[in-house]
Amino acid sequence: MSFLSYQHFPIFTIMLYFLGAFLIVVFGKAKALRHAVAFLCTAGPLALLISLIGRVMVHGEIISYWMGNRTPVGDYAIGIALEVDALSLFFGLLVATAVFVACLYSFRYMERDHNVPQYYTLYLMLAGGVMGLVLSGDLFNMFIMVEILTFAAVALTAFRNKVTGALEAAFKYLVVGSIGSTCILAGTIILYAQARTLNLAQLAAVIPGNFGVSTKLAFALLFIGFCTKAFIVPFHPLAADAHGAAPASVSVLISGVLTKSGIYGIIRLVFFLFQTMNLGTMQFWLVFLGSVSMFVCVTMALAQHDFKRLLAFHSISQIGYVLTAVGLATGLGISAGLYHAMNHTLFKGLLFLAAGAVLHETGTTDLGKLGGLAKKMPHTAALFLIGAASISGIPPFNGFASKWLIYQATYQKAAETGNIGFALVTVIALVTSTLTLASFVKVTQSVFFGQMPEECKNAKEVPFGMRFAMGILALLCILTGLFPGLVTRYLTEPAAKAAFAAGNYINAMMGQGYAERIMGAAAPGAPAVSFASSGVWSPLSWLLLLMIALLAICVVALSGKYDKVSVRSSKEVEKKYQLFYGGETQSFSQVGGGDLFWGFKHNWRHYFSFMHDLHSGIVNDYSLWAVVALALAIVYALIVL
Amino acid sequence: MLLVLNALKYLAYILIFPGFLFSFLVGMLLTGIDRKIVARMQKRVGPPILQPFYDFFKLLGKETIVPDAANRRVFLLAPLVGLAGITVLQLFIPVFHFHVFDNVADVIVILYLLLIPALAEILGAAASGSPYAGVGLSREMVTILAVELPLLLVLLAVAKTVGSAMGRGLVFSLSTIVGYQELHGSLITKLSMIPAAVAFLLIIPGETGSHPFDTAEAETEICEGMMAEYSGAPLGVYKLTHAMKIFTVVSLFVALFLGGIGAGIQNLVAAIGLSGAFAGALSLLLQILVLVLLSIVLTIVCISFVHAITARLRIEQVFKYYWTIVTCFALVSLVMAWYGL
Amino acid sequence: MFKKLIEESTGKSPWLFHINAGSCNGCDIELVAVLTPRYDAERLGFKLAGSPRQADIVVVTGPITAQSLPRVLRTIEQVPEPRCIVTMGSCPQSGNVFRGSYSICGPLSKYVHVDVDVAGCTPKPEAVIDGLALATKILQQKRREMK
Amino acid sequence: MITLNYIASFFLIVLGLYCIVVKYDLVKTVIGLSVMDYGVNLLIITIGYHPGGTAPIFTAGEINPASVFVDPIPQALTLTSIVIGACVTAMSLSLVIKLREMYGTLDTREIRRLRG
Repeated sequence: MSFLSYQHFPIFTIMLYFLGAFLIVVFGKAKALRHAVAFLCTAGPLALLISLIGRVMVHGEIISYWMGNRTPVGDYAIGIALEVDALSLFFGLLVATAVFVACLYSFRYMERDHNVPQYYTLYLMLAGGVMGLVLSGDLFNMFIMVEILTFAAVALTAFRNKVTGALEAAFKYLVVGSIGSTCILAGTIILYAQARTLNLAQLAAVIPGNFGVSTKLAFALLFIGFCTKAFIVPFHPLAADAHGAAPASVSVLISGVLTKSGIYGIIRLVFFLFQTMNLGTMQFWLVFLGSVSMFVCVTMALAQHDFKRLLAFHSISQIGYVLTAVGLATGLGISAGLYHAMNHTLFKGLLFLAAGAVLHETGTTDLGKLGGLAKKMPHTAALFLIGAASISGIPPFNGFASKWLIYQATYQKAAETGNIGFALVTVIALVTSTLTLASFVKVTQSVFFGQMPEECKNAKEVPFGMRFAMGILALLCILTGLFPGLVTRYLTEPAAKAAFAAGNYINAMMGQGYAERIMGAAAPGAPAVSFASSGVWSPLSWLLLLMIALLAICVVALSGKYDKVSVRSSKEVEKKYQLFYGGETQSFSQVGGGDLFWGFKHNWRHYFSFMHDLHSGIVNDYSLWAVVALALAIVYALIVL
Repeated sequence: MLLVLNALKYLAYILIFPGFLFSFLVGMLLTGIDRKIVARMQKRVGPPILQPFYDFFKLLGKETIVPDAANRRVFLLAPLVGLAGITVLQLFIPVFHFHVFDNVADVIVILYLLLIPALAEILGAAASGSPYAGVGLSREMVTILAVELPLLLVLLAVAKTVGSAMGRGLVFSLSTIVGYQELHGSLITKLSMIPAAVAFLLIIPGETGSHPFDTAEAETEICEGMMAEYSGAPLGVYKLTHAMKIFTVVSLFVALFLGGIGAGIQNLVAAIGLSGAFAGALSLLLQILVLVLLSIVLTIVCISFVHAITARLRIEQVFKYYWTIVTCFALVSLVMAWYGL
Repeated sequence: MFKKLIEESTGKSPWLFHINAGSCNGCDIELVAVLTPRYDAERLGFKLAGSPRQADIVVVTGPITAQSLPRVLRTIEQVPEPRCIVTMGSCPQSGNVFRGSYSICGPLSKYVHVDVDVAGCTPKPEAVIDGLALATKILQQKRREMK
Repeated sequence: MITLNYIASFFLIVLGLYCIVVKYDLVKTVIGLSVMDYGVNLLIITIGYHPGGTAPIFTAGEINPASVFVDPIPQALTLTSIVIGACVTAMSLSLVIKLREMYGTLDTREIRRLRG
């Protein structure tokens, strides 16, 4: 195995991040050097992982790597392993992309802060933690990486500790996050007691089929632990607090990457380690949790009046989509869920960066204090609109492509199982999507359009570096929306297939034939997975039509044969070009975010006030939710599994 | 050469039939008939049926004022995007047997494409900076929220009914749904689809923003709401988009529930003993004629009658109405379809 | 290419915007009466618009009080070209019974060019329709003169 | 004897959780976190324990889960876990100090600017 062989790439990927973190501590005082190191250490892993796409995604190879070449001895894994199958690589690519783009963004974004070297150190630690988590083939290492990323995320949340709520958010996150981490540790160790191994592949071969009481307990603990990391519903207030207070580039990571690591953990847990996904109740619980997450969080988002906090609630709502789709346990479902996970990283990253740009220029993200920024920041506004259209699922952007697959998957599942409950999930998903649209209409109106308050008059377009980073994400949003066929073929479907092929995963790690030997006839190989959907959607031809139509209409409109009256606009204040105020002089009057959608909120007022009281902001309450969720999970595991 | 011919063909589809020109004419006609019928119901003479055309062309000749507070580019581009969106959407809705595209979009996509004109309007309104427009767009969004749920349930019920009848589980493709009806008769003849059809009929005025549900454009309380700052040609484009949207929604109803009529027309043409290209043209012509007639009837029933006998609702009443009564109808239909009634 | 069509249409679809400049409401009621079944001005294409941006004809009633004057002028200014200004009732032109009051700034023609004046206190609906029809003619003329 | 260890570790974890949920004092919350952590550490070390086992020094040929020596892996894990636990405590205490400076209180019921 040569030193530069592709088998080394996963470990290089993880090490580059940590190496970068270390180098910045040492050499970070010089700005140029710092930026160079940060750039190289985020671009490098991305390049390394992209170079693996051909092997892993297309040819279905699974890379297993034993640290120090300590391969299993006598069917017994003693070394520490990294294992990269299509699923790991898929999440790894998401992580690397988000980290790279957010890093480009932070070069200019973090300029005005103090202690910038520490920021980059923590940032790279966070990136390395998540990357280590998704590429690891060892349960205890997963725990270590979870701790590293939680720590880095907490520290980064509190990084701007003068911002209202930053410390508070960090503390709440630390407490509930620690409960989650402790659950993961306890679950890991109980599994170890049962199987005397920590290797994922070996555990996956030994555990399924022999569930004792302790194994079931371990399942519940691990499940809740990863739910904490994904911020699924009882844990969602933490995400909202943390995203809202952290610098925008960190919010991108927390929302786009950290939540994905939780989802990754859940997938590994239910599809590989315990292989419980064939149980109807397990599917029901995942879909239920996902649906509740998406609906509760989107309604919470509608009630927010802070730009970033609103986006944070939407993150969890979108994660709910992912979990729902994954919980269907059909090929189409998982493929759709992973597609949406990818899209979420892209568009939510874009939206957070746009929010960061607004914060950078105006110093606030309060929806009530902003307005009319599209005039001062046209590029940011356009990029934000792309992100907003994506997340609201407006065709032809990427959010629509994946949501459309999710609708198909849920409804198809309903038709296959004859269970009308899954049809209800389709309905919830679609209504949630419309509510998402509503809340982004709210942001658009109250931040970028409408009238400009005096305080925002000094805003100007953000530096090119920041726009460039946003532009990359916007471009990816459009491309992944226009070519859903390519995305599913080369990225999500291989990953979805890998989720079913636990047998291959075990064999790649433990040697050919191991899975069959240990698990007997039950060894799940690589079953034929169907990705057929019952609908049709070809975004490219639709877009082409729209373009032609728009062009034709514009040509007619501009030919101007019928309309000699020119469109005039004058710079001096003239009565004619003032807004119509019933005859009064124009004065500042903005329909703010809180005033919108009264007709909706009024009908749901009891629900909204109930939810508002529930999210009390007291850390004890959130911990209590965590404990209750843990208790429920344990009861479920003991009774059903 | 073939490519050029094809391109010309598609351009003709987009610009003439069933795209822009056709839906422009029919939509305007429907609006005119609507105004006339409302006037007659109020014992007035009413405007001429061509009045919407006059309004449209007059608006083209007016000055367009862009307020200083407005975001110029979005303000002027939004109406055009909305118009292009509705034009393209029109291509996806089959005219009985005739459909331009087979596999470009299904009913869920159409559900979303129906949003685009409304969204363009919302963007334009937000860009105008007027507080009246702000209130208007808030109401428009709530109306969208209100209508979306029952409409979606109706579409799911149809997808399930056709799917289980064809033994394929689900069918989302609109042309397949119409094709199924040509073979087995219109869906409205099925017991389980009657509540869905009723729900859709109740949705039509909400989706097109006509009278009891036109809170978003209440001219007396919020100065035309979203269009408070629009004048001249862009306003005309908006009026046109509205008119076309009426036709789109109504013909969507025809495609979903009355698709079986197309087969009847073809049989009729065949019964006369015609064949060949002439028969095809004649049958297409008849189909278009029937579609226009059906649209007129539906417009009168769903929009004009309702307009003449109701007063404008408050926005929270609109929301409540759609999420309770209409949703119930659609839900009944979905459950019946689910259990194969 | 639509020039002719537009000119033709301008005469057939005049939209009204109504400004009350301190009127006693008599004229306002009467303007609404014009749109009721008995007189039905809609058959000529008349329609009340909600915003001055969409109007062609501005109908001013009332004696132009000092408070209302700047508002009236601003609103008229915000109506896009071609536009017509119609004063309804005697007040906007002569001040009627309010004439000489310290708070009356009329007549309106001191400030803007008034195209049609429908006199009477209040004018009959027939007279109003006649005046509006005349304004429509003027409107069409103005459109023709705009290039 | 070993059972007592398991009971004790379970008791410690529950005690820690109880402390986090019920006590409205930031410092006590941190103490709860630590106690929970110690409970887990005790659990880990108990799992690796073999009654009468010797020190885990062996060569590759002798690996066998049933060998009569104490399992070394949990000890390594405990070490890591203790380090992490110390980090959690340090980090949370530093946050507590900052919070006290900013809010002037240690009562969790008053540290709730982010809510709703």
